[in-house]
Amino acid sequence: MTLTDAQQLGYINAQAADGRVNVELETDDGMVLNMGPQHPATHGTLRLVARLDGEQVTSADVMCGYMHRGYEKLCEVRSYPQVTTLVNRIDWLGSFANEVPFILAAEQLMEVEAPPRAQWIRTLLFELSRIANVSLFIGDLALQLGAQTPAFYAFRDREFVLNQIESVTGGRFHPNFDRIGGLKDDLPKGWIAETKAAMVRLRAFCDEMEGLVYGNEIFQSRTRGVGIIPAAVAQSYGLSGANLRGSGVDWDLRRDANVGLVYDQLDWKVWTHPDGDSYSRCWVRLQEVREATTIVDQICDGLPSGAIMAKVPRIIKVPAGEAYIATENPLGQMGYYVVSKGDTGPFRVKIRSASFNNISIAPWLLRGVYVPDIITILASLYFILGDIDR
Amino acid sequence: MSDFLRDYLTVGIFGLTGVALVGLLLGLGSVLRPTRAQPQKYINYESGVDPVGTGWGQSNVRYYVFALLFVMFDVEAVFIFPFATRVDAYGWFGVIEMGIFIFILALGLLYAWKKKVLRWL
Amino acid sequence: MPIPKPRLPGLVTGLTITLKELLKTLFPHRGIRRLIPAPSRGAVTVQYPHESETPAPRARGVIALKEENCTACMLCSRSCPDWCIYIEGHKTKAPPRRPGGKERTVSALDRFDIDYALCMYCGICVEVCPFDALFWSPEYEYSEPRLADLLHDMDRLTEWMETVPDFEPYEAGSDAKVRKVPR
Amino acid sequence: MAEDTATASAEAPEIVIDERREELRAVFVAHLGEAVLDSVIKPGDGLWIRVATDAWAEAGRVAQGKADCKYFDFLSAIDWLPSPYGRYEDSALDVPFPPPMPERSAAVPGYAGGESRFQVLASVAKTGTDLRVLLKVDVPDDDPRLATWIRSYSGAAWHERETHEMFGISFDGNADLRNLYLPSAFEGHPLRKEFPLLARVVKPWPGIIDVEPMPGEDDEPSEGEGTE
Amino acid sequence: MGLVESGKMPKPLTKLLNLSRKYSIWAYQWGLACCAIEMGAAFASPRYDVMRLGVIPFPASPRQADLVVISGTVTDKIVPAIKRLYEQMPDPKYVISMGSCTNCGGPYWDSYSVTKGVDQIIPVDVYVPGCPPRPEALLEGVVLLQERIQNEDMAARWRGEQDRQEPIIVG
Amino acid sequence: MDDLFLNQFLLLGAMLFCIGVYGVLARRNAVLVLMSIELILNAVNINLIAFGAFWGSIAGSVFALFVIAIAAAEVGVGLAIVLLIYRNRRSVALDDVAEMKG
Amino acid sequence: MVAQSVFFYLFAAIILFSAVRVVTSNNVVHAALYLVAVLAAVAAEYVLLAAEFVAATQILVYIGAIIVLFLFGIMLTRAKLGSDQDLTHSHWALSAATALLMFGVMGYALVDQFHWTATPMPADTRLVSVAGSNSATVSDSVFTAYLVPFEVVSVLLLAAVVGAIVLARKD
Amino acid sequence: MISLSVLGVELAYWQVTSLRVLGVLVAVVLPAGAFVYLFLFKMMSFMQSRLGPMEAGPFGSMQLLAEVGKFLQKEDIVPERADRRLFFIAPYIVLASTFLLFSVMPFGPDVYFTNLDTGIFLALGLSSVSVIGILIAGWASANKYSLIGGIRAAGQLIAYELPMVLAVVGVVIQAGTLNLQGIVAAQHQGEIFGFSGIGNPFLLTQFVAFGVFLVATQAELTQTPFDMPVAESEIVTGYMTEYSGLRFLLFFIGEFATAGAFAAIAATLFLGGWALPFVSLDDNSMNFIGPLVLFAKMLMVGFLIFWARFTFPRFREDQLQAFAWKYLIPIALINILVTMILKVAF
Ligand code: SF4
Ligand code: SF4
Ligand code: SF4
Repeated sequence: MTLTDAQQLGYINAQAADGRVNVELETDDGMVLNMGPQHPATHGTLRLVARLDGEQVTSADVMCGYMHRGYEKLCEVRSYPQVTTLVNRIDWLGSFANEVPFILAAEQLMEVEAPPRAQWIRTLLFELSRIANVSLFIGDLALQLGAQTPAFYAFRDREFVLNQIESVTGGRFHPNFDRIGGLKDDLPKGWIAETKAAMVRLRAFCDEMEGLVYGNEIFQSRTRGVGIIPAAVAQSYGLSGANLRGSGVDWDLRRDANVGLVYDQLDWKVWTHPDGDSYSRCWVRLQEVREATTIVDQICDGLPSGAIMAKVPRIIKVPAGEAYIATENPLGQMGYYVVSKGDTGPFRVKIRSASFNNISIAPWLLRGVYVPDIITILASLYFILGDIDR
Repeated sequence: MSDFLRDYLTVGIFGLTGVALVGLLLGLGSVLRPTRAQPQKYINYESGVDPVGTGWGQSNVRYYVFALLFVMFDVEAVFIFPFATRVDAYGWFGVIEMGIFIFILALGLLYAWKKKVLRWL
Repeated sequence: MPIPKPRLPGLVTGLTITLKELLKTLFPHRGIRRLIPAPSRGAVTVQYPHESETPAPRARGVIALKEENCTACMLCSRSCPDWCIYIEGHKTKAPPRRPGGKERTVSALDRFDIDYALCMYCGICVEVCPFDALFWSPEYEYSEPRLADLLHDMDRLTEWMETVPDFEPYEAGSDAKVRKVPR
Repeated sequence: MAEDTATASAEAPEIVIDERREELRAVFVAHLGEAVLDSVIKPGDGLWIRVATDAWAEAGRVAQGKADCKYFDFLSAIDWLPSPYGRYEDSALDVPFPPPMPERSAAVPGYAGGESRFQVLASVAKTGTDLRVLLKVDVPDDDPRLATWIRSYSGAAWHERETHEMFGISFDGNADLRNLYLPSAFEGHPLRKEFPLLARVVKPWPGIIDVEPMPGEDDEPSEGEGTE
Repeated sequence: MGLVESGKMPKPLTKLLNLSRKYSIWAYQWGLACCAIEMGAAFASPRYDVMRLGVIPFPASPRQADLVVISGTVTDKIVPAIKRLYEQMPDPKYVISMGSCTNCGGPYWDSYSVTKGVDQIIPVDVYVPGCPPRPEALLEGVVLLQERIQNEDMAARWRGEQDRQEPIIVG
Repeated sequence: MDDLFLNQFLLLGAMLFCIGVYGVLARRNAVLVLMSIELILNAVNINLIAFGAFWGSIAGSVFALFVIAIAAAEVGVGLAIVLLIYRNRRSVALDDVAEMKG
Repeated sequence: MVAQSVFFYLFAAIILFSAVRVVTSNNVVHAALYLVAVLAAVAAEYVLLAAEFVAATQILVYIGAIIVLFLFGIMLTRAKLGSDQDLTHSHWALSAATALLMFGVMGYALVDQFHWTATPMPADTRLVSVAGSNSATVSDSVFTAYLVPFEVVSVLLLAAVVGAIVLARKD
Repeated sequence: MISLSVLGVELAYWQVTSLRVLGVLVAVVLPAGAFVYLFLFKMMSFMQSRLGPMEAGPFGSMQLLAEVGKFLQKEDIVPERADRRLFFIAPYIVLASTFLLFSVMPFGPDVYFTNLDTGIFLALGLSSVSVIGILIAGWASANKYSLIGGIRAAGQLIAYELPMVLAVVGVVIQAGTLNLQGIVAAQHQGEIFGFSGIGNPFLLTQFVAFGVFLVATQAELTQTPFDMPVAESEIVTGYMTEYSGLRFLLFFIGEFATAGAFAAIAATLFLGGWALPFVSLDDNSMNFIGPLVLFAKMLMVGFLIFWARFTFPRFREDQLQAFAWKYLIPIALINILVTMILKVAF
């Protein structure tokens, strides 16, 4: 691997030069506040450079790419099963949800369909990963705003969901459970009862958060009216998920463009909030967790029996064609544009991840806000670095 | 030396105790702690990139206004405190006098409020 | 800019929630023993070095190798996305499996290494192995101070075999068959 | 929904007429006229439209305004050239490095055709529905550059940056085409097919050595079909 | 020159000092990728509660940190920041490398933008395998680190003779 | 020498006063000039208190309090002016703002 | 009284040294800190003179408030880190001469007027009226003899606030 | 003065003084340690349904020793651009100010360090000194986060110093003295509607002032919800960002020792200090029980402080200032007026 090392050294030096780009940003007026890449507020390694006037941001630039791992390129050299396990790691909090659109796209190209039981379990795990993802968001949001305890509660109650995910898929995070044509395995005995118990815990958690965080006057005054995104702007930046619905756009792919999952057979509701501010985004997310728990309950009750795997060849070769499937993932719309040339692996995979679009609005949104609001806004936009940078 | 001064001497000694404690700990630490220079160790921490610019710019004038209001009320407190110990002695006369005093200063706060300097500038 | 209004309810609710949690943790007992503080029982914490939680049987902790079953077919190694299984083998003759059968040509393993420093715990190798030679074990305690020690050789992989749990039965409504772990 | 697609494409795609998508296509045809070079409809699933290179900006405007697809989904590109490295594991043993580039003509475009090696692909959607248009455009081979879309969709800015970084396609009118992901001194455009993944070239594929033939059926009956 | 560095410390005292370092490990909180969430779970989930072991996840600045858990994918772009972070921590400092990505690239071993192992840039004390390692695996790593600290010979450490993997190139 | 003398305090006050005067005259930085004025005011206060103690009168203390109050007001306004100057000229050097005096 | 003398000279030395540094220091923030030293030592001198209330006021208002005001002022006007040669006029010698001359005149007048031996301080300088504490005595005095100045002070402070707000506000 | 006459021995002045120095060390370090261990480690953990330090000593009781031992061995980094001298001085100022605060605290009828007439007034003055240390620390680090943190901290400390001062006035009016012993006595001897059994802890009559004082204390200690100056999600650790090793530990000790000091002041002003109801003030036994009583009351106040800290999110800087100026200060002023009027009327 000597070659790459040489390459790396090159990058490192170049990066040092990049660091110095900062200096150009320094002007006589105002100061430049740099947050990240090592900054607790940025969920890891986002970098935010804000030029300040006092504590007001005059312009902000978001620099990402610190977590860029070259997914789209790697997908081109991997086979379909290998890609499935790789894409787990894009939105690492709701991993299972990452697999689904890719598998669905591949299934569409192969013209196979998963048996009903597999579809139901997929939907079930999809919603579980939504809960795992968004419940952590709530804790993290509170943490960003200075409240420590909710984060601990979030981690505590999230464990119940992770346990369930792990006991069926074998991975707390990265299930690699979806297969073209179905699922890897069926549910273990007793799992459904445990899941329903976990959902009760989660609903209690939502109530707790409502009391501890959302109902808190300090929290409200920090989030209400901060970072307002009008619906039109949200659309033209391609925001999705709660960020879009928090701006009052009533669009949810689970309801409006459901492919391969069983949402159309369930009874649930899409939440929107007209305000478009940070609070409404967070509020919508909380409601979605609640809704997800009821969806899970319904699926647990109505799970059909049968096989979980359709007939597919051992060596998977996907016929040539193009397919684009997007699903409503915890973070927003996630889509895979899969181009196949009839090979064991995809020819090109374009990963449309939600956070990339969601965060691209940040420079627009951060103009004119105050330093503490940067935190609120970034936290309420809710991004995951892997989902931005891929 | 009078008791009075001794009391204050104690205050002084306590201040020195604080300083001595710090000194002692730092002294002890200097015996124990290592020093290992590394190229980037002494660069200012700025989220992992090179520090930008000289380190600060003009912070908000707002803080100054707050500081100013603070000074004003602090001075007020200086007069209120001795008065407070003697409220009984002055009776209604004192209450009215102090009421006026507080009222006038409250006007300053009110002015600041109305001028909206209590918000972000 | 909304001024924070000191309305009490929200703040007070928050305080009661945390207080309740505090009391729940501190005094988990019911009834007469209520007043005895026992945080170790009240907290959800699993005190790791002394006790540890049991991961789900399916948990992907470490890959165990059943050496006898492996035919060095290289399938796992070839489908591993991380290229982290290193296998070498040679052909040898083995006694017939069933008495009276003919002698077979089998591959004996010379080397079977999995580099856990590189492995992404995807399970593809376990899945593709046609001979039931690889199994997941939920063990996770094998941190090392040296990177090279994370390359587990055949012996270590075989040792993990002891920790492989049985497969669980399935939930009602499933028509999948429970497999068995060869021991 | 899934059944719909499956049956539709499995049997006779031309019989199922997807009226909503037909209408949507009609809007584009009406406003872009000749510039709509080709289009494909997968009933119940998708609409692909390929527009002429110089009508790209206009296509964006039509999509945003006339077609009422206000929602910007993504914008990216495709390099239709087959990779010179093949699929590494198949050819890992002795590929010369760097391998010869495949012929330019080896680039076979996908839906809605195309003449160039690179195609830019953008998706816009109509909120509240499952209607989505995938717009494709050829990018000139010699000078990969296109008009920007940021006037129609603000969100396109970052996507164009990404495309520029990954494919080396420039966008006129987008002033900010700095690298988004990679250090600014990074050389090459990773998503072009000729970009090598060096680690794969350097590291020997462990599956290559001493390949054992698949076991005979009589020898190992317990194989079963795939994994469960 | 501190006494400890020069190795002039009496034995029992060294033991005591090691003990105090063992039980007070302030861990810098910085997550890189998925593993960061498991690190977060180890640090912040009541079920694991790393504070029990004396690992205090308070500091947000490397200046107060003793331990950094590099958890997640190390990309070439972040490498300078990691190096700087490490160097800005005051000695004695420890590094735990968590997860396959950090150990040597993991799932992205062939990527053009990922560094193949953090040990190429900073010395690592404990490697925790997994993708992601479960929180208890990280706890095990911490316990292992504590054992090492307990038996550490500081003087040797300063002379650079300790059994500590200095950056190597992983093939 | 066992006793404290009034003169000790007065001379101390005088010295402090003169140092303050020097500061006012010699410093270019407006903030520093304000600080020097504080020195002068403190010198005055020392005198006031010393006289008060000498004559056994509380008036010295009371006046010192008033002086402190006035000093606070003076610094407040003074610094506000300095900030204003700074905002307009990006400098607090006094000869740069000489025209202010005129 | 010996101790008092010792302390007097100690504090006087601090005052004078720090005061000189205030007017000569090349760093504005250092100057402000020296000013703190001056103020604290002056407060100590007040204590020696038994004016404890004024001493406490000195700490509360001067050190706690006015210095903070100064520091804000300094930081808002972007003082440079490190020394700054520009802080003193080039004609500082002239100023020094003036100040020295002034001191000569004053010193002569003082020594002339208040002969050392003729003006020892009273043995107990505590001023305590009926109420039994220095603060109460101050209060009594304010609320009888100095009522008008007291109210005027409030008006003065009001004026200062209004003025400063008008000046400091961005328009 | 002879605060040790309880023991029945006459001690030379230097002996008394050294005892006092020891006493203040205990008074500073013990509450600081207790606060860190009990509240920061244990209570926080329990509130979050976990355990907190457990391995170092039984129930992690040796954790603090380990911390100190560890910090002693940590390298001491001074950033190259920092103003070295000021960088060094800042922790001294902060810690010295804390020690000074304790000098006026009474712990029993004869157990006190000093018995000053200006007691509480001086204490308030001294408490404001630490602002300078913080500002200096922020400035000298030459780090942006530090500077912003320092300025924010200073802005906040002065904004909440006022409500605190003004809240105390109510107590002073009721007690009629600035002397802390006097205030304790006044509470002990006071009566509620003629009932003098439990005295009159000013908590009952000055509950408004107590509320204001508590909120202000919270802010003075930069605890959540007023921890904007050290908001780690924005400005890392504020003015402490560049401090490493021991110097950081000193700030840390300072923070919690100051919490102890303020808790002690609050306990003395509003909860009756070291005095116990039904026990005579002059009872010699109070010299031994008194400190414990005060400590218990401090823990109560500390509990309130940290309870809020672990529950709430933080205010934004402007909200925090507005809260002080628009609510707390007017309330405190009105409280003063009302107290004054009631005092004169009855
Ligand atoms: S689990 Fe995945 S990465 Fe690990 S050895 Fe098996 S196939 Fe390779
Ligand atoms: S696939 Fe199974 S049998 Fe084949 S080499 Fe791997 S472990 Fe052995
Ligand atoms: S090792 Fe696995 S879980 Fe950890 S960061 Fe890498 S991909 Fe994510």
